[in-house]
Amino acid sequence: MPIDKTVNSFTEAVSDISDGAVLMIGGFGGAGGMPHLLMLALRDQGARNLTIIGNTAGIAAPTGFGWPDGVEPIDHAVLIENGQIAKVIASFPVSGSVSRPNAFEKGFRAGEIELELVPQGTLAERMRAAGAGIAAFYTPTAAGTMLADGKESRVFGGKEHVLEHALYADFALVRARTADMVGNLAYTGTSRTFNPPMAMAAKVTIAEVDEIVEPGGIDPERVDTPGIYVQRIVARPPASGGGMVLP
Amino acid sequence: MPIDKTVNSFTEAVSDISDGAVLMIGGFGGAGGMPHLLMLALRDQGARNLTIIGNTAGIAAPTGFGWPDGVEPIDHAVLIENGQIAKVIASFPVSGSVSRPNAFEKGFRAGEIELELVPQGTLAERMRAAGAGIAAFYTPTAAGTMLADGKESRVFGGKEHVLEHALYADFALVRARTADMVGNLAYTGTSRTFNPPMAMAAKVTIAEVDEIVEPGGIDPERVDTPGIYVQRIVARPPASGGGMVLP
Amino acid sequence: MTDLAPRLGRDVIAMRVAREFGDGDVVNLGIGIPTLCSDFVPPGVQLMYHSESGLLNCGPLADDGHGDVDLINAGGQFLSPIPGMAYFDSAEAFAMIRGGHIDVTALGALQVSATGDLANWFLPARGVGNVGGAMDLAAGAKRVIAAMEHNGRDGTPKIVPECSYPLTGKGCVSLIVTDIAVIEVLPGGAGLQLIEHAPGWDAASVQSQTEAELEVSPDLTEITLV
Amino acid sequence: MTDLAPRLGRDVIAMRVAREFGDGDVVNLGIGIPTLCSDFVPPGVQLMYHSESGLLNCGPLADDGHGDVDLINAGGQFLSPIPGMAYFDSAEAFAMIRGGHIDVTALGALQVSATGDLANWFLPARGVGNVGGAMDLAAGAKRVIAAMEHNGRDGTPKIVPECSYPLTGKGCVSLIVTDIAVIEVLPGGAGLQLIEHAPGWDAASVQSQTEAELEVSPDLTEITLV
Repeated sequence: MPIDKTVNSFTEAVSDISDGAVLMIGGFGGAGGMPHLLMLALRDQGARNLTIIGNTAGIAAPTGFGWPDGVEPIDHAVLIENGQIAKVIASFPVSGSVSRPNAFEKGFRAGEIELELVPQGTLAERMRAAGAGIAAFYTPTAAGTMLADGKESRVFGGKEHVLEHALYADFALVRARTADMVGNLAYTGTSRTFNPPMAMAAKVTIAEVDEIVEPGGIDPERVDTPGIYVQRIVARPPASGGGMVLP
Repeated sequence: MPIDKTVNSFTEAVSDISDGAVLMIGGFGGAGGMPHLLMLALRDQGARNLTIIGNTAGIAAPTGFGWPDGVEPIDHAVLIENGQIAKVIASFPVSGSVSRPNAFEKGFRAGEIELELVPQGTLAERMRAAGAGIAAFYTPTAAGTMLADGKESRVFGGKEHVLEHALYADFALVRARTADMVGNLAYTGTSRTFNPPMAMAAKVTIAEVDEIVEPGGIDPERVDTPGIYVQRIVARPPASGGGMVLP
Repeated sequence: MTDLAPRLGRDVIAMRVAREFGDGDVVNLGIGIPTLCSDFVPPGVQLMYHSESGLLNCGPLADDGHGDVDLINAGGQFLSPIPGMAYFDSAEAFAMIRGGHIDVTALGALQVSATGDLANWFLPARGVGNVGGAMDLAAGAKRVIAAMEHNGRDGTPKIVPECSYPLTGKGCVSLIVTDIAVIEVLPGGAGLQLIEHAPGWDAASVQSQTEAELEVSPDLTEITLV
Repeated sequence: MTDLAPRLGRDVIAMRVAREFGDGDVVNLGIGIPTLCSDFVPPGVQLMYHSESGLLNCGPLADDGHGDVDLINAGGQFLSPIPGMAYFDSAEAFAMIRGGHIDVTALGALQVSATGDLANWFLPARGVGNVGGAMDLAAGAKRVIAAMEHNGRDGTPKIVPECSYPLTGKGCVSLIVTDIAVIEVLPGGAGLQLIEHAPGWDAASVQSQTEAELEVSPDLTEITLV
């Protein structure tokens, strides 16, 4: 049988995510590059006490940030409002406006959700390190700031560096434009962001895509995430394809 | 003036490489992905006491390793035989056959050239680290072997890891298929190898390409090495284009 | 103390910052005043814009209603495409930043200290904040310019001996451009030097709005924008 | 001691190694006997080949005279393309290896120790050697199979209590397939267990060719290739 990583439904794709799992959720914050339908399926599946790792923890609605006017964002808030999230690891967890707190901020203030705040570049690099077998690395980012408190540091070339550790996950929910059946992924424009390093870092990477094609349907020169990092692929319904945000 | 990183000749492209410079030279070992004409120009330019960093230090001729039959390889040997090399940092420095030593092995045995042997993956990662501002990292590769002698090590997750440091260069001589004028590069097939991490690691990256196109001539989704890493581009003469090995 | 003369607008601050960009520079512009800089790049200066969203060589902001969700900047604003762009992921976007490949970044600031420490991400009153890519830019860019109002809305000086807000980076700022002055951060923690003032202002009046001590450049001039 | 029976050919060793590959496995084959394994993959088993040259899902070796210099494996041999390939650079190729994304690698060996230490890169007599990607594969692949002749050309046992040649990796080998036996390396440094022998050989005759002590599996069988 030729390799075929296609899963037939979003429900099936997330069915084995158990309580307490550590999840990475792709995208930057806006509409592009986020696995909306996987998040909705995970909400319906109901696993609790989850740790979610990503750039944001949801943007406050109504919003801008790449969401077309009049479109209700689907993001981490669907899981947070459903009480499924125990911990967030993110670089941009709250909304840009104090007066419009997002669901995460409310949960954080209520003491229901724990936060680990990580600089954006360190977050991406910790994911790549996990995927690349690098246990830890020294970065100049955050040296001398409160985000380095309690961390080892060391001077290289006259500059202080902080020791940061690889960040692993049980599952990554990522979003791409196209997958071939062996799991190679191609993205569109600025929708790459955290999806490729997350695909590297997770034990099981589940990719939500607009289109699944035969092997060879993606130019091998144009593959962004090689199939070695991808365990399951699931296609959005045709009506939601082509860059549209909603199903 | 629109940005245009084109340099008109190979001679000009390497003119400021001075005695004692640290150079990375791209490619894997075979004919593909190596900056042949930059190496020839550097031989003619004559800088001495150079450190060269790359996967190999030249393959013994006559050879296979991706060189078409009957083609005399152009590789690191042109610099070594010309007495320009003081030190080699490589993972595969000698030929596969004891009985056919390459120019490096002869120089090494004569005590004329120093060697730092680095596992292939560690070599690539040390280059990427230099380009990515990571001063040092912990890798499991080589733990417990003679290539870890004298290096710090530390256990993460029950497994011994070795501390390896970023590897910088003054210049990288890389080879790509296509460049646009702003320095974005696209490669062909397995000719990527060490070229992209070298382009990241060097202060000045000089790319030898088959073709220079206007900005937009490379699909932005298809750029392998973004122009931020590339300072100079120089085109091979038309007759040497299209994957041919020689000028 | 009453202001001697009007303060410069945000556009003018951006215009002055843009004069720092050299031809061919790779530039990353933060949210706020820095974003405005791209409208005021001097003629003959060609820049390569970098965005943490995974883009090199972006075009200007896209007209409303023509946004592509797959072509945004780090602030979530829609961009227009230009020839010669390159897309990449967040690991690569920050490799570029951390690795010293950004020539200049302009960032907003809550406070800048006498030794160039930058505080721009955390308002302690909120109790939680977004760090985003600010610390990476502060640590990694070759040159960090703070583009900011000289004082807070309540008049509080933002240029201070030591930051009271949590830091973004230590000793990272090399130039401060405000609505009344341009101030150089001297290397090696040697303090601040006032090099330009807004029209109608002078060294004493700028100092009166500044909690950190300012050395006055012997070449002190009025801010020029040409 | 004279051999009891003929030794298996390199093709047969490769055939036996190939029986270890599971459907869907990502496999990296080293130079030498391991390269031959791809000719003997059992029916119904679909593999994803990985090469350090920067390639996933490569096709078989290309016919002579049809080589593309931009489509080679780690040994410099020409490959043919197949649908579903992906190309990447060396940093990524080794991220895959080091990060544990390779299910099985088969490597040649100069020596394997009783605790699964592997020596396969350095002949001290030469004084200089090529490490290539061997140490990365030894440290990173989920499963390392040593595919080798049981003895050196001069008869010297290659399976030894402790390697005398410089190591490629410590405790990394989990299975040894030779021209006379299949031997499991027990977890936690608990020694070696003989699980299969070549036709005409038995536990005693295999042990006589082996310097390390072999525990004999209660299920010891003849090597089967079907």
